[in-house]
Amino acid sequence: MTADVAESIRADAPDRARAVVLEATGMTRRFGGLVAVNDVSFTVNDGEVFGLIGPNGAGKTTLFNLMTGLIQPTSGRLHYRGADITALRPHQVAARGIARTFQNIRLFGNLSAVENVMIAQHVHTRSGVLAGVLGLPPAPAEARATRKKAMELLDLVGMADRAETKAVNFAYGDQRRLEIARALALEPHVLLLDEPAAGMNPSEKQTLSGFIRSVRERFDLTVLLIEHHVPLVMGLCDRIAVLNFGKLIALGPPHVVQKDPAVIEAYLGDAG
Amino acid sequence: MSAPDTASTPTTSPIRQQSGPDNAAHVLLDLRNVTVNYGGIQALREINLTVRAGEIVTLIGANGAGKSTTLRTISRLINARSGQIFYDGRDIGSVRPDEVVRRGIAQCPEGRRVLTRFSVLDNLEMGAYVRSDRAEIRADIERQFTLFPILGERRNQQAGTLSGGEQQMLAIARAVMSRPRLLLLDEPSLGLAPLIVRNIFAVIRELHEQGVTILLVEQNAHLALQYADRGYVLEAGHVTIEGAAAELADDERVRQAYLG
Amino acid sequence: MAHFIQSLLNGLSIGSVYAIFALGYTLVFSILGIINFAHGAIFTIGAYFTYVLTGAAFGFNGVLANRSLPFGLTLVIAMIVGSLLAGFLSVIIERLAFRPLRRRGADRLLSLVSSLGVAIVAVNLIQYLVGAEIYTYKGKITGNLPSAVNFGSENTPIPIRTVQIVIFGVSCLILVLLTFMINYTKIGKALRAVSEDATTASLLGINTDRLIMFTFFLSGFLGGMAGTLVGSSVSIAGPYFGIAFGLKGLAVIVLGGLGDIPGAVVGGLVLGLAEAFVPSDYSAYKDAVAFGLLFVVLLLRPQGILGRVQVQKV
Amino acid sequence: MSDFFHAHSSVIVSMVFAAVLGLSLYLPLMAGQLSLASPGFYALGGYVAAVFSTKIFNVASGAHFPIPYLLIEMIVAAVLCGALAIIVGIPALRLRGIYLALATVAFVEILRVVSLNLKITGGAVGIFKIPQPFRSTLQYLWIALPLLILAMAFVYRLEKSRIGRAFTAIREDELAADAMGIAPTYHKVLAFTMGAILAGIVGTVSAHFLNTWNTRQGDFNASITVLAIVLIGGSRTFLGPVLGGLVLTALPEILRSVADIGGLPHWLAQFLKDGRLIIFGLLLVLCTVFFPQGIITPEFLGRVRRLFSRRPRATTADEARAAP
Amino acid sequence: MKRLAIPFLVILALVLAACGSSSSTATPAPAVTKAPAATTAASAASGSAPVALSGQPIPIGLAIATTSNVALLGEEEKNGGLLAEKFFNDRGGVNGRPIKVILQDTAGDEQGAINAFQSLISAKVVGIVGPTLSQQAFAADPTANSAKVPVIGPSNTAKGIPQIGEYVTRVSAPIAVVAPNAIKQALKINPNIKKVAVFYAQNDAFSVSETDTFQTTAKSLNLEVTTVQKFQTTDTDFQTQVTNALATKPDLAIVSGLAADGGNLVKQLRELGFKGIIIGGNGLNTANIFPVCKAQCDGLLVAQAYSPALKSDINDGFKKVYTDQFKKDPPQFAAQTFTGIQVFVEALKSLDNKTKIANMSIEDLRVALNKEVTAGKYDTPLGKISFDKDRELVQNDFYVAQIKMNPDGATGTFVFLS
Repeated sequence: MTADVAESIRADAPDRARAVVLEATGMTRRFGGLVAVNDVSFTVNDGEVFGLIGPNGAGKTTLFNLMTGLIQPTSGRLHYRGADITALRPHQVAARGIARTFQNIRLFGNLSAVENVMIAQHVHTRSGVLAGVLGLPPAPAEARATRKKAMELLDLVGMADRAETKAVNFAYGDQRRLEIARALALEPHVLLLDEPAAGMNPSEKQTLSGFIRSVRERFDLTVLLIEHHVPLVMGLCDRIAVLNFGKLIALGPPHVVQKDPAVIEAYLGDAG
Repeated sequence: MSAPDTASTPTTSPIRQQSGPDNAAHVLLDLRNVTVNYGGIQALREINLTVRAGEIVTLIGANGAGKSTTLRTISRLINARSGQIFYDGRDIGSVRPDEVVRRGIAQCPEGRRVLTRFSVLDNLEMGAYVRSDRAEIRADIERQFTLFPILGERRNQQAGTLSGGEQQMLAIARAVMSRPRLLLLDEPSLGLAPLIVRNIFAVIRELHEQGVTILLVEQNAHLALQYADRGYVLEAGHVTIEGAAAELADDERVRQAYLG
Repeated sequence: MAHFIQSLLNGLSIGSVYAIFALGYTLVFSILGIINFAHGAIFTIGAYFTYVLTGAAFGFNGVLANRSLPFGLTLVIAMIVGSLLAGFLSVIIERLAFRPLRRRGADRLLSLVSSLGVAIVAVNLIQYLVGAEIYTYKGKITGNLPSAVNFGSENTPIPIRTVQIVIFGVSCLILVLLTFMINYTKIGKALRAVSEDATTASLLGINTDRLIMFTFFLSGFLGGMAGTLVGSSVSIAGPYFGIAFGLKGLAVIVLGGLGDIPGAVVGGLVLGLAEAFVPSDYSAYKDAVAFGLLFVVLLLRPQGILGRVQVQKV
Repeated sequence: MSDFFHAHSSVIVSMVFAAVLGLSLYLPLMAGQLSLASPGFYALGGYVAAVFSTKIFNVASGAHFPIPYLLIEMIVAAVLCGALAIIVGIPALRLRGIYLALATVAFVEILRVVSLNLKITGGAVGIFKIPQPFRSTLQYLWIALPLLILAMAFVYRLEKSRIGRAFTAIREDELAADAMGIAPTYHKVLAFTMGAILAGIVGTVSAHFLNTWNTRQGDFNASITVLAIVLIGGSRTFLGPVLGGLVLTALPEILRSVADIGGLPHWLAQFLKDGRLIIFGLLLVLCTVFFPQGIITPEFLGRVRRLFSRRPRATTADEARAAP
Repeated sequence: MKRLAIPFLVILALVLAACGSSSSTATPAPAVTKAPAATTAASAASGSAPVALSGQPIPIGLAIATTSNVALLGEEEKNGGLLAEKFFNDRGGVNGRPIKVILQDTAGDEQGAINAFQSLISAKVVGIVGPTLSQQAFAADPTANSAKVPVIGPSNTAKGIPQIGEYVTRVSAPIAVVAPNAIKQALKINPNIKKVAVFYAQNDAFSVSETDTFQTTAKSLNLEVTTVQKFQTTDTDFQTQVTNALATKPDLAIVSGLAADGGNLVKQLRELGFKGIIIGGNGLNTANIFPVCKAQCDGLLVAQAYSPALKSDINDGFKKVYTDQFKKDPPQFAAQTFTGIQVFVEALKSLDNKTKIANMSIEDLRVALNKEVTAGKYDTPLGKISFDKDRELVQNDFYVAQIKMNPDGATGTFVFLS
């Protein structure tokens, strides 16, 4: 524990790959009689792509929800760069630089693509009600910058040409991409992606894989990823954690995890 | 795959028996060019799908590919934008959902959706809502308890307090209680431990042997194709591949598309 | 002590009126998740139906001034027939003002407005037809019983009006019957299934439309009966008779937990007791106490006094 | 024409007030919060004006009430309503949907009972002889119209601003907004408070306009009326409540005049006169059935916009065809 | 369906708007007045003739609440007002010219009262009788006052009504005079009365001011007010108030409220065992309470500003036409509204005798009529009335009556006591 804290203090040290960004300790969440997440502990290092896999209902999304403050753990702590963020509200977690996407896509459906991305820059802008309504500084400059940045991000995900289209009107894959663009607008240090490839066809998945890698480089991100698509996870992740019935059953580099009998039994089941 | 758990083998069939050996050729369900718009996006595009009497047909595909939407459309929970749905030769594209059940199609919905505030017994009774033969219903409930002994042990327990696997069994048993000719199963393996999944699939096979035709939606393609006669692969609302289950299991495209 | 018992009985007496009003109100909410402002109007109309059916004549205002039916029923029979008519009316209202909204996938809140429209029509139609006069039933629902029962002694009387005791009894009886129906009959179970999960219910072969119609019928029937009972306690004080209960009724069904049937009775009694125990010097703030209680309960237990906590799905 | 305006000046002015009141309910709705508290703050604003103009400011009877005083009242009402809104809003806005609506109804009712029992508010009789800042009713438009236009401009600009986008995000999906760094409680209370301030300001002007103020000004019925204004008009664009306020206030008065048209059969004229509220109620039901999204929807506005932008394009196309 | 709906509503709105405006804009702006559009047939015949072409009825406005939850009072006023129109026209109207009572509904709120007043003012009425509630009067009367249109309040009893302005007066007296009489009457029946329980409707302006008078009087007569119980006019159950009061063992109960709530309170007092005398305020001075408290109304002492028992030509005449039509004694609100119209008619007559009203512009007529109204003395169903220099009503006769219910328990009479 103390060693981890010491490690996290060195977060800005040149040897970044080893710095701990996120540390979950004994995270547990019960719903009534059901233990959705059961005593899960792990660390995520700066700059890595960290995969989270497990069968449906294993508690992966619940873990994401715990990490982003959407639900509170029954017990356990969560540290981000050494600071305890267990009790923070979701917007406070977001303001610290942890952004996420959702398994069942939660875009602001009636808003345009560009508005969706603009909204996510909320924490990086300041103008209040009066400045916004009366067009006083810094509102106009901020508005321009916000839109410009939003367009850049849309361009990045290849949707700049449809910036004014309402989010509900996009196809599934585009909605996923838009959600990633929105999350990036938060200028996060850590990006949590909940099944980003769901609903995409193989070639789209390939593209997505490359995209995630390039985004990580470009924005200097740490990425956590829930994904079912095993090849995608294997090819992309530096380390993989496997959840089953809320418990962490394996954690390690892909090739090690892949061979773990418990994982094969739990996750690949009959297919194994 | 091991043989079905002997403990769960029923003594008598609770299921309406099919008549005649030529049933296998009889087309029970036929979707023709069905297109569905859902939440502003096109959820299904020109789906064509047939299920013959006595078959197990599986519909596989990734999350969001439109599998559940297909079942919901068949059960008339959502309206198709265009296309036709024939059941037993009659267009059911405009009947009410409860009428669909009356005509013999039962659905076991995704996420189980048992009536959490009802007891196990009441859930099963509700499954037989369209029937009025009280004595027969009683007998059928007892058959379910033979098929799923764990439910029998918990007959008076509130369904909300059951474990996930027990709820899934209850949901299937409840669907069967209407004595359907066609059973629509939506992701029966969702969130369940492998052992339990195996148990449930054994029951599905058992039901099939008793004469129920099954349309099975599964994410676990391996598993589904093991049990099914034929399969359809759904990608982004479109049927991309179809064929005999055994062929699909070996099909490189399926591996590409789904298993990777 | 006598004061305490008196306040307790007063609370139950007031509360049972709230409860009997709220039963039909909450029934609709339990199935559709909507608040039916027209319930107050049904309550009123039920009271008027009974009045007409007893063969009594209207007053001298409105289109139907001095008219009466050529026959007259005894009060209890008239109440039953009147309540049935109120039930049918409720079904018609459902067809005209609620079902079209449901079909069009409108926001549930909108049904507040359409039921408000129905209430406005009903109130003004009553006034147009029979005026705003006060009407009273010929007979007494309590028959030849004395008008009050003394729960105390000769020297320290604790009187409660007999008709209020009848209303209390009927509220409890309806509660028992409803509870029985909902838990042990096929249609009752179907109602619960629809209220828990309408989609699953239709997958079980339940015709939800027909069931909703039945719910409205039942709600209207109970509303009409409540209107007659309360009317025989305090007379039918014009077209706004039932509307005046609407706001308190709302408080009651929230206190009891929206859509919770035993909760409606408990909520009514709790509200009645809260009002009865407001010290006499502060009686002017009685209504503020009632709504303060509502506010606090909403903040602490939005699911109501009896309600179950529901886990929000993220 | 001017005769028409004078004859209906009070209706016209109150239409404008209702439109602003509709906007005051629309503001919290922008952030997805259905609050029915507007009439409570409206009543409070009215009491501020009534108390100040009859008990604090000394205006010789018969003299006109100075406009600067009116502005002072508006500011005081705004501050009071804003403060009360924050106090009530922080706990209440934890509630969702219908529960919030009911909590605000309870709040309005509590305010009503309290003002019925206070000395300063004049109990049941209320406060009367509120001095007049204007010579005629129609002149109230000098303050009502700018108020409406400012409120509309405010809401229009707000929707396009950073805070407005945050509101919209919360309305669309509170959870996702939260995860995107938007503090839900802060913004919900902010929207609620702005609505309260607007309602309070309308109340102050209304108190002068009505000459008197009492506990019947902000009650449950008023809450429901304002809700109807917003839902009938359309709750997804600020033009909805404005139109709803104008139409729903005018409708009973229009029905009043319809009965006076010559040439109608006697029974019909009589029915229209006595039964105008029956028709009003029917129209409410019809409106909800035919316009489940309200009369003005963003889609409707989009169609209107296209209609106007297509025309010039069509003419240029015609010219192009004619050119060779 | 939806495609049809939009044009449907647009057309509906246009039609309504067109109708709405046409009926009002039909009268252009000339200074000379013609009969209002609302007088249907008559107006069709008239051009833009001067106000008072002989034979043309003289329009008098009646703005009262015929809808909303105060309609119970409004309906009585409507009956009284419309009866007055026929009554005085049958007796030659204003020196041969008939009057026309134009009714506008104020509904129950202040805004509605203002709208109704404006509508009447633009319909060129010479004066207005209305509105129903004092609160509405405070809102609407200033409108008439600034338009220089005389207003007579038929049932506005709150303090400060005539002070609204020089065009405002009323025929409804605050009950101050009669309250002592009622209590004295009760003491006359039972000299041993010591303890008094007081009840009043706290949300009714009239009841609030009335109860003050009752309480002061009771104290001045050395009676002990053991409890003051408040309720709302919308309340129906008074179990708590009654049992709280009964616990103090009062000999006398005084109730200030309106018909439905007051009647219920009386009924519940009796049912819960109160044996003493009950005094009802002026709000209970209506046969509408009979169906509420039925046999239990019997013996109730009621303070009255109007008594059907008053013997005078005008009251006999009024009572006769009223009972002919409605089969029961006229209630106070009907009598007061009747009186309001009567005051206008008689003032118009006496004005016409001085200067021909046919030659006056409507504006001048209104101003002159207002002066004439407050200057005159009238023999009305309320007795002889006049107005003091502050335009406050001077009414000589107040009454205390006791209710005698008939054996059927549904009908009864007010028996005049003093």
